Amino acid sequence: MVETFNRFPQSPDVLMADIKIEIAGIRLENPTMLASGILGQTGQSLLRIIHEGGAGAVVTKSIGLEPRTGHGNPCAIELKNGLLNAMGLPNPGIDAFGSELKIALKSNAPVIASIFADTGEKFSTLASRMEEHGAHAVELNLSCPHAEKYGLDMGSDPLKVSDIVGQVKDSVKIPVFAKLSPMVPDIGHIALAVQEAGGDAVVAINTIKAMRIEPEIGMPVLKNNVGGISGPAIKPAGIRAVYEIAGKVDIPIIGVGGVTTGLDAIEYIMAGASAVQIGSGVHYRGIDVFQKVSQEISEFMDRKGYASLQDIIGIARD
Amino acid sequence: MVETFNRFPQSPDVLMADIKIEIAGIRLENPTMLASGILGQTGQSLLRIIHEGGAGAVVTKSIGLEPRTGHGNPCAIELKNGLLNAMGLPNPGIDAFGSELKIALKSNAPVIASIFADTGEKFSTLASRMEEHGAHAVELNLSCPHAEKYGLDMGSDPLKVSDIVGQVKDSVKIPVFAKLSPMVPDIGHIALAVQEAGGDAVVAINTIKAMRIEPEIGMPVLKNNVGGISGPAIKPAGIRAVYEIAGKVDIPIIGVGGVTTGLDAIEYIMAGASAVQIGSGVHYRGIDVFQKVSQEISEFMDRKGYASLQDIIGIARD
Amino acid sequence: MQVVDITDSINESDNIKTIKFKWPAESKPGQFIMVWIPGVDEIPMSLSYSDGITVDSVGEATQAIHALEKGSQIGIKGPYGNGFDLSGNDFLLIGGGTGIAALAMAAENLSQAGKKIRIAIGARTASDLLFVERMKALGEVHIATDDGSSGHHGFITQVAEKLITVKKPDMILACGPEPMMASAVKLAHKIPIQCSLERHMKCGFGICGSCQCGKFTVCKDGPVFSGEQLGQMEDFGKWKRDSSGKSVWF
Amino acid sequence: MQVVDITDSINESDNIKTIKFKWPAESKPGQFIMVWIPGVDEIPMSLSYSDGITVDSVGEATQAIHALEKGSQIGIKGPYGNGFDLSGNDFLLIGGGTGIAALAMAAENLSQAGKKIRIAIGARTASDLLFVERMKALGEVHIATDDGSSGHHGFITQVAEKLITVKKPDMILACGPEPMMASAVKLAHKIPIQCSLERHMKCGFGICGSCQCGKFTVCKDGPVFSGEQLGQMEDFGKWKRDSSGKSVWF
Ligand SMILES: Cc1cc2nc3c(=O)[nH]c(=O)nc-3n(C[C@H](O)[C@H](O)[C@H](O)COP(=O)(O)OP(=O)(O)OC[C@H]3O[C@@H](n4cnc5c(N)ncnc54)[C@H](O)[C@@H]3O)c2cc1C
Ligand SMILES: Cc1cc2nc3c(=O)[nH]c(=O)nc-3n(C[C@H](O)[C@H](O)[C@H](O)COP(=O)(O)OP(=O)(O)OC[C@H]3O[C@@H](n4cnc5c(N)ncnc54)[C@H](O)[C@@H]3O)c2cc1C
Ligand SMILES: Cc1cc2nc3c(=O)[nH]c(=O)nc-3n(C[C@H](O)[C@H](O)[C@H](O)COP(=O)(O)O)c2cc1C
Ligand SMILES: Cc1cc2nc3c(=O)[nH]c(=O)nc-3n(C[C@H](O)[C@H](O)[C@H](O)COP(=O)(O)O)c2cc1C
Ligand code: FES
Ligand code: FES
Repeated sequence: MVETFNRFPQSPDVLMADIKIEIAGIRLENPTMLASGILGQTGQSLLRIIHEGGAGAVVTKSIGLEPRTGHGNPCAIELKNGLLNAMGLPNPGIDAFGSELKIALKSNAPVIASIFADTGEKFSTLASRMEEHGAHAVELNLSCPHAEKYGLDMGSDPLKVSDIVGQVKDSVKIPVFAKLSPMVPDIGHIALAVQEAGGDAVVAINTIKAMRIEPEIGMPVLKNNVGGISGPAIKPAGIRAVYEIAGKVDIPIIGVGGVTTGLDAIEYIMAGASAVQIGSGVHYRGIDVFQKVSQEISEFMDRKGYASLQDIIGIARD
Repeated sequence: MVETFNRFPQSPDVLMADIKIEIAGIRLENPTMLASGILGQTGQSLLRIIHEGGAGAVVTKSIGLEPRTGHGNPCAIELKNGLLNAMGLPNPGIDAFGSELKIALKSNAPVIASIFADTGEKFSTLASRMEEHGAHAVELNLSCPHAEKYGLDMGSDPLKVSDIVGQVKDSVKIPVFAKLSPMVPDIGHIALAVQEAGGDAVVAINTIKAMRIEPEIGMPVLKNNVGGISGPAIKPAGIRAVYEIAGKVDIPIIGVGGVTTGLDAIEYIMAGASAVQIGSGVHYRGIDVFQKVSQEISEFMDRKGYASLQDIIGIARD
Repeated sequence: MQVVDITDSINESDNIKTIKFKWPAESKPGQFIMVWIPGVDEIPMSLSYSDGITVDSVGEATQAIHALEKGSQIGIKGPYGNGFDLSGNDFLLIGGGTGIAALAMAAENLSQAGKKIRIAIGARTASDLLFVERMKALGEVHIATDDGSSGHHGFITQVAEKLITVKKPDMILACGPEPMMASAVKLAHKIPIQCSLERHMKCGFGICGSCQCGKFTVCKDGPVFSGEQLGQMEDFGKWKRDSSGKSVWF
Repeated sequence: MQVVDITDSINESDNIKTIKFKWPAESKPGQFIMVWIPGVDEIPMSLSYSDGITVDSVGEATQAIHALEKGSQIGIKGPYGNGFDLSGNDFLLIGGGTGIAALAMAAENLSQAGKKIRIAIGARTASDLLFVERMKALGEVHIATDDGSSGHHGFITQVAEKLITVKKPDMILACGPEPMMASAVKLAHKIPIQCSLERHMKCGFGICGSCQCGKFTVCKDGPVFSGEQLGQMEDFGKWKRDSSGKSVWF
């Protein structure tokens, strides 16, 4: 007979769940982080997400070597089940960004610097600059689906991934995270390349390549035609990605994609994530989505009798 | 100055749009087809989808050489924005399916036989058998995301794709369609392999790999853990896939993924599809979804003054 | 899919248990649910109560349901299916085996509406007879067992035939083994009849085609079909399909 | 995104047109929309009417809007932003250039509510003055032009200063060039003031961060900010960000 129904300890004496978590040596007060590209372009906005939003950590907008205006408007629209964007990696460039990072670092929460480039060498330069600026970790954007030469173009090839991660690891002492795209037949394989090259954590997923055509007009709505979809529509793909990655690597996984509630976060954590990032959720629930999600995680754990996040990480894999 | 706002002829004398379409020599009364795997397992159900549902054509459930029970239950659940399934290619096998096909062929609408296998040789055998049974075309399932060895495992490699399509083309005279997965970094590239191997049409997309974990239970819901998501959640990814494929190939494209309304179909057609397939839409709007969608396509075309489908195929690409 | 807590597990007979759960959903008599027993299986079960199912232990999943205790959790999809059409005034209900589970709520609704009901309950043996007391509170109950240990010795359809001769009902509802229902349809002749069918179910909501019977899906078009619809199904009473879709004779 | 038909295009001056469209959405005075001109661009525009915008032609997108004809189609996202808080009784409205467009509906609402309003309208030259007749129907209108071709010769803030001296309003609403609004905030001193800001907008609904001003997003937290909030923004009146996010001095 089967006896898997009640996996929960249900011990009523645990009163308040511990939702602190450490990832690659970085300590978070709660397992929610701001995802890259959402309001993370200025120091003030990053600070606000921490102080008013309640994020356990923040990831900056992806920063490149040079200033970049990104794709033209329309570059972001609401769809029924998610957001469609083709920002095109607009950013002020690494030189101008130093002062923003300095402002963000006034908080106590970890600040993770997202960077993008088209070669391992440039990634290394950016990472070193971010380390100098004081970032607690770097997140390599290997997964933007709508900026040619960058992102997915490299992130879908395990050799390029391990080359880039390896070079960055050689250049900095701070932890190196790699953010992956689900638009590959086997994401576990790519995650393994990250781990083997010394990467400290895997972040998954970035947006899924998508598009909206307006029938009334007969044209794509996004100026760049093709963009990426985020939000509730991609959560099932994100959960799957984290679950598959967790079957392949031992380094921590950070789950992203469609988290708007504590139960969404729990689903990622049960799939194997140590923490989650929230992007579109800021739109759906306001900038205090981090606080709300943390609260809901605690409530769930208390109700189920879980003492700490460690008790549920990857539980759905057993 | 720009003058792209009114791309529509708006001629009030066109009274009824012509929504007939021919794909690789196969004539459809309307551009809606039943997608593979939805109610397409028996001859009676295929007939009903044509007669009561109003489909322009039907695609059978994917059939293999041997009977297969598929994955255990739960194998299909409803999510907020789509359906999640891991049927696992259950089918009675090519021998038993001949009699079902014979029943389906009693209608006037084209019947397209979907087949799956793990080698080009087996695909060819299946295709020949389907041709003998009287199928009007075969659709190669190169894209199932949750049945090991089959589908995506082959469909993500352009060399394997062109090998399989080439072998099947050598074995049958009926048109050969290839159904692709969006879980690749560049679907246009795979579509090109289909065209170069002589494929007659590309069908896109199959479901996107996805998963649902039930937080209350701490387990994946699907017996197979991982499945594929269909329905509204994947429409933006499907539109994008068709748009990108249309930029690479000249053979007809059949759009699939999240079509539930005439405007969804129009969006696919404007992206470059000559017809659409509907699967989950049967759940959302009933088996007469084909009739409803056809009607809505006609109404849209009449309102906008379009005389024929040819006038809108790929218009969003111009 | 909704996860619910088991509130009660009641022995109906050696092999049959009723399981109750906290489930506030609305349902119609004759509808069913898909029951997920985590880690085991998901199977179709008629609602024998608005918040309960009555389960014959015949294999792994039903055994697992029997092993559920108060506080255990299961997943529920549904309610699914059409349910019975309860228009009419004088009803004959024919339930074979656990088939009476699918009819029980219909009987309660009819009785509450003040309609005349006669209920024919059949089982292999006396101890397997289900819901006899529950039905007696609602109408006239007639019994048959294969071994004669209670009521008529023989088929429940023989009892039903007599009841029809005594007085023609204006609607017959039947649920049980398919051959039993096939004979019920025959003896109903011109009296309107509705039968609740069972077929192998995978999705439960009308997309996979695994439960196909004739041109219909049992899970969505059914599980309740009129005599007329049953007449259109070449497979009714003859064969069903296994989980690969191959036909298997009854 | 909603596609709407243009119903009217009205010349307000050489360089300014009001465009009306069939758009039944509800909005509050001070809110804006993102206007998609297919094939061209998508830009933020204050609602000068519940179904209209008033557009100064300054570049490609605004020129394209001017070229729209009755029956043309545009896409609309929104209404977005917070809009004005219209509590108070004695209002002074200060509009510079097309800034008066953002204030016009507020003036109408206030007038309908029977509140006292004085409206100061400024422009470079007389022919650029916007909505003078529309505003005169609602309250006391005062005018300034940079070239003295109409009203006060000089800045509209000088007119506002005098009006405040004559009688203190209990709420000031301002919209126009940011340096103008910065002086308005200064001269308001302790009188409550709300200013409607403009920043480079990409998404329009608070996710991309392109319109950041201090810790606020102009598109979602604004575009209307209180004097207190403006005081917290180190960039207000000093610099804005270009479309890469780099700071640019006014
Ligand atoms: C609409 C409907 C309502 C039902 N209502 C009841 C009820 O009220 N009480 C009750 O005891 N039983 C009911 N059943 C039958 C019940 O679903 C099966 O007895 C159960 O699935 C057996 O599962 P198992 O794992 O215990 O047995 P297994 O050893 O897996 O199978 C035993 C037999 O059960 C049947 N079965 C197995 N899986 C399925 C499936 N997914 N769908 C349909 N049949 C299956 C097959 O005939 C199989 O041969 C109903 C079936 C249907 C279709
Ligand atoms: C909340 C808000 C409300 C506005 N309301 C009005 C109004 O009612 N009437 C009116 O005429 N103008 C209004 N504007 C300004 C208007 O958006 C710009 O004039 C317009 O975008 C210029 O586009 P263009 O292509 O014609 O000119 P361009 O040549 O592209 O640019 C000219 C200048 O316009 C500004 N601009 C360009 N693109 C944007 C953008 N995406 N977001 C913000 N500013 C941009 C920049 O300052 C730029 O230097 C408003 C702006 C904002 C932010
Ligand atoms: C407007 C927008 C901008 C984004 N920019 C970036 C970026 O610069 N770098 C990056 O790695 N991901 C970027 N993303 C992807 C998000 O970080 C995240 O992976 C994705 O949105 C899925 O999470 P969500 O569903 O919580 O939004 C962006 C997403 C959005 C919606
Ligand atoms: C229950 C189910 C079973 C499916 N079975 C198959 C299959 O056997 N072969 C196949 O090529 N696609 C199969 N698909 C994929 C569909 O044909 C289609 O590509 C996908 O569902 C997207 O379309 P939709 O959003 O209209 O459902 C199946 C989909 C569902 C939901
Ligand atoms: S069980 Fe899937 S269609 Fe009935
Ligand atoms: S324009 Fe994107 S946040 Fe304001």
